Amino acid sequence: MISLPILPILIALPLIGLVFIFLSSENDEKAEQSKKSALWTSTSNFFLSLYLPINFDKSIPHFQFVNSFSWFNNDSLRFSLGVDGLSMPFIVLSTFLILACIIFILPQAKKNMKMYLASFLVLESFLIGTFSALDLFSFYIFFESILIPMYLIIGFWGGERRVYSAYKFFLYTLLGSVLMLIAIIFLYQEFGTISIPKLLDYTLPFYIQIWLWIAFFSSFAIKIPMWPFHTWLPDAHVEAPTEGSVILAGILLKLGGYGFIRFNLSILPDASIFFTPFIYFLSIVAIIYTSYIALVQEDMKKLIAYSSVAHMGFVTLGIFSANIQGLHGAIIQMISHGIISAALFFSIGSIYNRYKTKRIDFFGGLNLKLPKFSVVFLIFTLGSIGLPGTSGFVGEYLTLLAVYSKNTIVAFISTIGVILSASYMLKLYKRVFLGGLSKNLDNKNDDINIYELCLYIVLVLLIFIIGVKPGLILSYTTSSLERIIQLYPISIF
Amino acid sequence: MTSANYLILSSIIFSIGFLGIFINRKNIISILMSIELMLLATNINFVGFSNTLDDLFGQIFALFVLVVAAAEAAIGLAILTIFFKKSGSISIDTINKLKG
Amino acid sequence: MFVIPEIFLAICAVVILFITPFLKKNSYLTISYLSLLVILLSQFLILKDIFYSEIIFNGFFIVDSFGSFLKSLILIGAGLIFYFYLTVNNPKSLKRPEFAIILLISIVGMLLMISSNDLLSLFMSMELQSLSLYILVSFSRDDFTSSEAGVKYFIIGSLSTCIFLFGTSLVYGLVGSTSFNEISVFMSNLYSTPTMLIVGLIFILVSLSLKISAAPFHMWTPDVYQGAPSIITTLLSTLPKIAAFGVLIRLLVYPFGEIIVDWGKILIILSISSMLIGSLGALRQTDLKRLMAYSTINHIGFILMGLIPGSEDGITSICIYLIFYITMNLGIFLFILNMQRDQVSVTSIKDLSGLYRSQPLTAGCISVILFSMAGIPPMAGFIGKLIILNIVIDNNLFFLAVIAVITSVIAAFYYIRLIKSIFFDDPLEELDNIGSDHSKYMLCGFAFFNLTVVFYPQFFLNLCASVTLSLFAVK
Amino acid sequence: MFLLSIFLPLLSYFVCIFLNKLVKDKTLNFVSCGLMVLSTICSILAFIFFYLNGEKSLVITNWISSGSLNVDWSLNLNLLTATMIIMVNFVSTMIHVYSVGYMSKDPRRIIFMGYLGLFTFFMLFLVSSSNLIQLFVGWEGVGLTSYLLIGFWSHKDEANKASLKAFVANRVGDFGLLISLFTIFIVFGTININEILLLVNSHSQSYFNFFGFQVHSITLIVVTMFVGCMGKSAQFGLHVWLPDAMEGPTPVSALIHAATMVTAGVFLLILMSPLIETSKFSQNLILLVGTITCLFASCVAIFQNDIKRIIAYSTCSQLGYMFMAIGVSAYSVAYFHLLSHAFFKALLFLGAGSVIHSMSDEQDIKKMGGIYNRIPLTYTSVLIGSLALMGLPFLSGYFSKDLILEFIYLSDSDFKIFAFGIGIFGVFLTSLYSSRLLIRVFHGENNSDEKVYAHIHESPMIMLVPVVILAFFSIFFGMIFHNFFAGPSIETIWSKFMFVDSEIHQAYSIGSVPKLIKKLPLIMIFFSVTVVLLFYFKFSRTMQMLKEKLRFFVKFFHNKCYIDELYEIIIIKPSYYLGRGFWKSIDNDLIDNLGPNGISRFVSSLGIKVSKLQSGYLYHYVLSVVIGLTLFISIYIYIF
Amino acid sequence: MTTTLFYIFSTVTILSSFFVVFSSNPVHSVLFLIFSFFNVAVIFLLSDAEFIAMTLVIVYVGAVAVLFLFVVMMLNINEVLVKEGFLKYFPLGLLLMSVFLTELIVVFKDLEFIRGNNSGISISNLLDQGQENTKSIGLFLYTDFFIIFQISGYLLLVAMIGAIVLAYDNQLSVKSQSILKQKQVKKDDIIKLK
Repeated sequence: MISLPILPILIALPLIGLVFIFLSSENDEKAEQSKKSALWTSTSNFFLSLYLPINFDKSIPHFQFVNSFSWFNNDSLRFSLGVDGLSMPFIVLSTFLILACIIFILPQAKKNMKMYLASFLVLESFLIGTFSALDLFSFYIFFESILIPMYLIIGFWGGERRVYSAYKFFLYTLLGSVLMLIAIIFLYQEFGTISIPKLLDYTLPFYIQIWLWIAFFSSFAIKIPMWPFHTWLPDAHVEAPTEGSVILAGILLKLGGYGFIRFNLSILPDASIFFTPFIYFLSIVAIIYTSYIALVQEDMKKLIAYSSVAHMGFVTLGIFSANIQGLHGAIIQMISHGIISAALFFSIGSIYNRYKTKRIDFFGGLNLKLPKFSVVFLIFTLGSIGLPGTSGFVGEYLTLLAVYSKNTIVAFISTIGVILSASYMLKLYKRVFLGGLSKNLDNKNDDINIYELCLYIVLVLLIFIIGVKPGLILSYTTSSLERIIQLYPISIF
Repeated sequence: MTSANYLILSSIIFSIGFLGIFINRKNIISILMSIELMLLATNINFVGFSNTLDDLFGQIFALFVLVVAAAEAAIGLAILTIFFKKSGSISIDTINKLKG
Repeated sequence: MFVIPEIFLAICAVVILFITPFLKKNSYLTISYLSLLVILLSQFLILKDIFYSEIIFNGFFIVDSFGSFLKSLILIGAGLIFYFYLTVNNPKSLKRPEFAIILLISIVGMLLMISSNDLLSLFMSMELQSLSLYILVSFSRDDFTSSEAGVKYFIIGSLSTCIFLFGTSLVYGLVGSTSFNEISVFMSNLYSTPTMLIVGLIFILVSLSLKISAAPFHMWTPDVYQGAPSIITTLLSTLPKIAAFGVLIRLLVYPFGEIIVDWGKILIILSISSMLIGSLGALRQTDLKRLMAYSTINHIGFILMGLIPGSEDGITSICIYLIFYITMNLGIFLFILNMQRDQVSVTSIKDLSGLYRSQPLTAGCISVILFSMAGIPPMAGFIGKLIILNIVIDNNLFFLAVIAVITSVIAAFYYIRLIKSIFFDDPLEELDNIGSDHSKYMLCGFAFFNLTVVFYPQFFLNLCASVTLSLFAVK
Repeated sequence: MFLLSIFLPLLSYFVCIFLNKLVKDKTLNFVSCGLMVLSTICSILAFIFFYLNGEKSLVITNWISSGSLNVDWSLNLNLLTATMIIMVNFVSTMIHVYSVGYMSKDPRRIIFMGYLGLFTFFMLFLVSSSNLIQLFVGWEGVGLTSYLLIGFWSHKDEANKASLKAFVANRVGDFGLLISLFTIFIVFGTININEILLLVNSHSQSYFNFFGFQVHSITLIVVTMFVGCMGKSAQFGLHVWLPDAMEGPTPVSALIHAATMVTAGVFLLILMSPLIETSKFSQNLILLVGTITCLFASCVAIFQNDIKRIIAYSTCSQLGYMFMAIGVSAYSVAYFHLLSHAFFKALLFLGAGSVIHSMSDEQDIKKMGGIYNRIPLTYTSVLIGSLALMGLPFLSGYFSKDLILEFIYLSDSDFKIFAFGIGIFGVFLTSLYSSRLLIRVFHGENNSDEKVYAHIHESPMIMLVPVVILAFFSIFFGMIFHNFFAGPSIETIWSKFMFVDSEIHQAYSIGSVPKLIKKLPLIMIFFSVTVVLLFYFKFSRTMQMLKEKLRFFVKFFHNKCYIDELYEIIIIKPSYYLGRGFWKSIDNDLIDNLGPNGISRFVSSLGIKVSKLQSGYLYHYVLSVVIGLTLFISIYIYIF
Repeated sequence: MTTTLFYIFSTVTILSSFFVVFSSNPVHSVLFLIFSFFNVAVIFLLSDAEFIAMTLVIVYVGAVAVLFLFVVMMLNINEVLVKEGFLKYFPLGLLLMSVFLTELIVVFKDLEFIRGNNSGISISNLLDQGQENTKSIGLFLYTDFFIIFQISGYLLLVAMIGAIVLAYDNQLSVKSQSILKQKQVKKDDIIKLK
């Protein structure tokens, strides 16, 4: 097999697209030319990223497609890229969602469209970099760089309180991750290497692990986000433009879960065991508490944002139950949430584009106006609830099963979240789509356009495909995860 | 005379000079004079050490300090003059347009 | 033969001074071009012998690659500042030939500072530099704030001189000499460190802290930065810091290297307080130049951390950080120099509002540099911080690292506040477009540098590592 | 063949959804009904096929494979599932056909047909799945379609509320079922039904650490599973959704909320009967809950005025009977009642639907009356259904319900006397409300508007045909098949698929039930019918008086024992308060104010302080230098 | 004898420098400054540093102090009353300074000098060679200290240029009335609300 430097290409390609966007001289709000180049770039990047699953060797738990560049002058500081079963699905998810965002942008007009498209392409590059980084420093660099385009997206194209939200998002996540930086440097000092695969072979004394664990936790817990570090999320979501919310919920939150598996669980297993009850506690609170909050939300995006916190609670539960079902569940849950929440945010974006509001009580009986759309939205809602057959179920089931095998109380309480999620999501659906037509709406029929339809159909298909055949993803991850679990000491929790 | 004598003398003068700078509420010129006092204190030190160490270097150093002191006084007074031209006062309390 | 750059520069300054009366119209431009030329030539002279090392003039001065490196850095900075001076629209009061000459002399002072190998020569060159800077700060006579800044700068500077001299006299009294070599020999023969020596060192350190504006000796900085003419603020925030750091490093590492335990602790206090003050003080500022002063204090605190271990790696990291620091600062100040509305300079943060609408390219460049200052990867500022933190953690100073990163988050707040103004706020009255293409290209250049350093940090690392080697070779 | 019988309804769904508006409605109606007929035929063929080739399990593809958890998409064909599939397919076909007529005026009728198909598919999927997780898919799927169909008339707020309520109540049950599934996997290491049943004996004494207590694992499994079944089968406590679900179109009520979905809980317990047998505690629990439901639902049914609600509560109580049967290990009998109930209850609903249809969508029985001669066929069918429900001899209800009562009598359960007593009383109540319904609707004086009255007409043929067919089955099903479900011979038939307590069957067949006991239900029926007839036709004034006297009781039962209100007060309202409290007080006030906002406020106040330090006065600056210098020296002298 | 003289002159120096700081009239301050310079010059003489003593008198008393006086007179600075702030800060400042001083004295008191290596320029050796103080200074100033001497010259040049650049101004140096300007002044230019 000719080894194509696929990962560098994936990272560089959006940046090349960026050049094309900046070369075009148009300044209007439509910026058709730029849209075209963004579309081409993201499409080709998506299809290129499919190279990964096609050529991936599922039996190897180690990293594949490794590319390494000298960075600082010594050999221990190399800039290397590669994927294993854990990161590969996320890369494909990222390219896919960025493409979806670009498609969603196509019919719209926005101020500074060029910049907007450019931000997404930059974001794509950074996201792929984060997931494929094989050394601590480049991971950190990519991880942090994401803040820049995201800050601009929220702050520039956001809603009314966008500046506050952008600040909150930026500083909160920055604060968390700088502590991680210290931990990363410490790891480097301790072992003289920054290569993540090499770090797996070392073990640290317990008391050091504890501190490092806290440092990594501070970063990922804010990113994912866990209770009580979640308050930036509703604000950021509400104020961000649709596509921003999609990326935020679809991929950025997953960075937290990814980091938990990659660092906390793999490199610091003893501390992870020590902190497992703590994580369980926070996750339970996240699931129950945010579900209750979601129940009384008046803003659609805020509701989905809170539900994201709850869903991510399942992810952390799955991760720290540290058995194969838990990890599988966490990954499926993350991917599924990536698709479903993205889909929901797209849908809310569709609504917002039409009626310029996201307030729930503004609407009512929308299914009379947007019949097709209401069906699609219902499917997304059901996916979010975790109806069996959709992707959400597999994740929830596996994580809860894993936790149940470790701790029945935790599983029992968090399963209540299943009931609550149904309540708030269906209540949302009821209030927005069902009932008599709200007097705020006229009778004009403006059902979804072709772009949206294509996008939603693909998303719906994905939800069902993953729900019916999660093995498509799980088979890639199994060997990598088993390796992590083998290294993990037996836990009593 | 031991070097401790010189040192204590110079420290006292140095402290008085220092005190003069920050306790002074009158004008900038007295601050400049306080600085001259401080420079004088260091000179006492240098000459004193030169004496006790039986080393000429201290005296030479003191000489250069004198040169610098003179140059500084010149520049300082020049700056003072233009400040006075601008503000019409050299009271210390008027120098607070830049703050915060 | 090997102080040729300084001597050359000094002589040229005098020569240019004598040419001045014979020029008539726009003489300041001619003089500036001449100065730029001189600087380029001396840069060449330095680069010629960058790896040469010798002690000269009876031990008063030393030529080594560490010094040469910092000197060439200063000269590059000086060249750029001259270039700015030539390209931007300066206020009338600065359009005088003496300006360039005094600037040149101050640079001579800085170069001499770096090569000093004796407290006496250090004192003299420091005075040369400070005196010229006093003049430059109060140079803008049309401006009230300029003279106020001049007074403040002068008094604090003289105080610093006094403190330095007092410390030096104590050291002299104890060692019997002020030569670095002598001090070093003296230190190595000691069984226990005399208290007076430490006190003397503390005095010297405080004086140098006043020069680099490390908290709590920073108080003059915001006022002077704000009051001084922008071009001088540019100068103040970059070149004297390099020179002072050069001195600090040479002094602490070479003669006082033996008592690292004692000065290390002082440096820790200095750096923590600088980082805190630098990040907190800027939060409520409304003037861009003043904000940059606090930003400088914050950066200084960060740089000081690299000196605490006193190791070769630490000095290397400082050198790298200094490179990035001056590029960032020069970039920002280039923009501040060009911030004008109806031909009148403005420096309020409010004036940045909506800059993106009117000048997208400039806004982009500025925000790249600001992100870099905030230490957000992948910009150069991050690489610098990474390297320094690496050193800090290597020496198990975790609390320091934690404080450093937390303060840098606080600092990030005001940087992104600027970016917020640039991008998200609605424009007030629009600023003038950046007049000259030169400035625009330069700004792009700075932004590009900050953006791409992440790809070739090894270049800087190798460079700085090789120059710091000389510092320890003497030992 | 087998696959076809399950997936044809799904095909019908896709056809209806995707070809809606593209193809003529008539064609689509025809196609979907045709597909259902085809599916029924296939299922019958598959049943026969089963008899020829024995048990069969079809693995379609792997679903979840994670560590030791291996779940396939696979279908199980055996006698139990095959019969159930036939029943479901058959009833569904009937209702499809009926719906063509019933929904003919509705603009979204094709979508309705599609949903029916989807529902049928999920139900079949539930029935035929070979592992519990797949069963859960069907389980939730039917819940979903139920949700969709209850809320089919989405412009009605009541319907939307009801559908939401149904879904959430079902979710509460699912919560139990999920816990049960987890426990099963942990205890048995598999979730394949056949494998579990094989392993029951080896785990009958195992204990499981639940909440730190050692709990008999199978008891835990069964109890939590029963919670799931309570939700789906609307047992007391989680029954609240079922009456409200009557907001949906009547065919839906017939199909989902009478014949098929609600019996899924019973079906699941029958499927897992060997498990239940090992846990006495859970058996008693099931018996008690069934009994209470039976009593409660019948009581409430008497005081309802909505024709469909009455039938809904009746369904509730009949499901209670089924659970009672399960509680006394008479699984085959429960299954028998399940099937026969499916026919007559579907019949009742369709009949009621026909009435509603002819009464211009009027559902209140107080506004009906005396219309038996206007719609004779409907009347006859409702009559047959009601009589079957009461358990009049030789109708199917007679066989199945009496069997249950007799088996309760024969069992050795701790609560058998209580259960039996209530069961008998339930029969009395059943006939009471059934006859009340019949009289109120068809006899007496007409209370409706003249317009409506003038408009009363027999339903179209397409609606009547299924009704007639179902009526036929309601009459003869019990008579024909009762020997398959009780008696000594059944062990050979059923023991492979469910637990059969051969002793009781033996006892039953040798006639150890006293004659009086056997006759008791019948006596109760006659008694109650007499009471009703008397009250309505002779002593109607006494009844009024009684009503006045017992106003409180009437009101209490009329309002469904205030259980909805209770839930509103103790669960729903607090949830909102809690949510709002969490949001405003904790999230916004506590976390945000202490966390990000608090910190930033603190930092910025520090910033102000630092800025204030910068007074602009030189002497302050010098002071700071002095302080710094002194500090350093003193630190050096005194500390280091 | 010299010790007694040293103490006497030291005391006088301290007192007069105290008055430099605390006398309310700047002219008095300058005069006290001159007085303390004289005293210190005597102390230098006692320490066998005749050249420095003379230079001190010449440079300081002759040039710098006169310059001060000149500026004081030129700027016409009046006596300033002691302000409230003075009293408020005085105790604090005094306390701080006494702490500072005590610390220094603590450090210096029990000082044991460790004489460094004798590579310095011994005065006694020079005296033995017959070199007077002034002569020996000259001897070294133009040889070993050549470069420093050059720099000091350069420094003075800068000071000169600087003083001229700052002080010399053909437009702003003279405070004179401009009637045209006064007429053009608007209200807004003078009254500024801040």
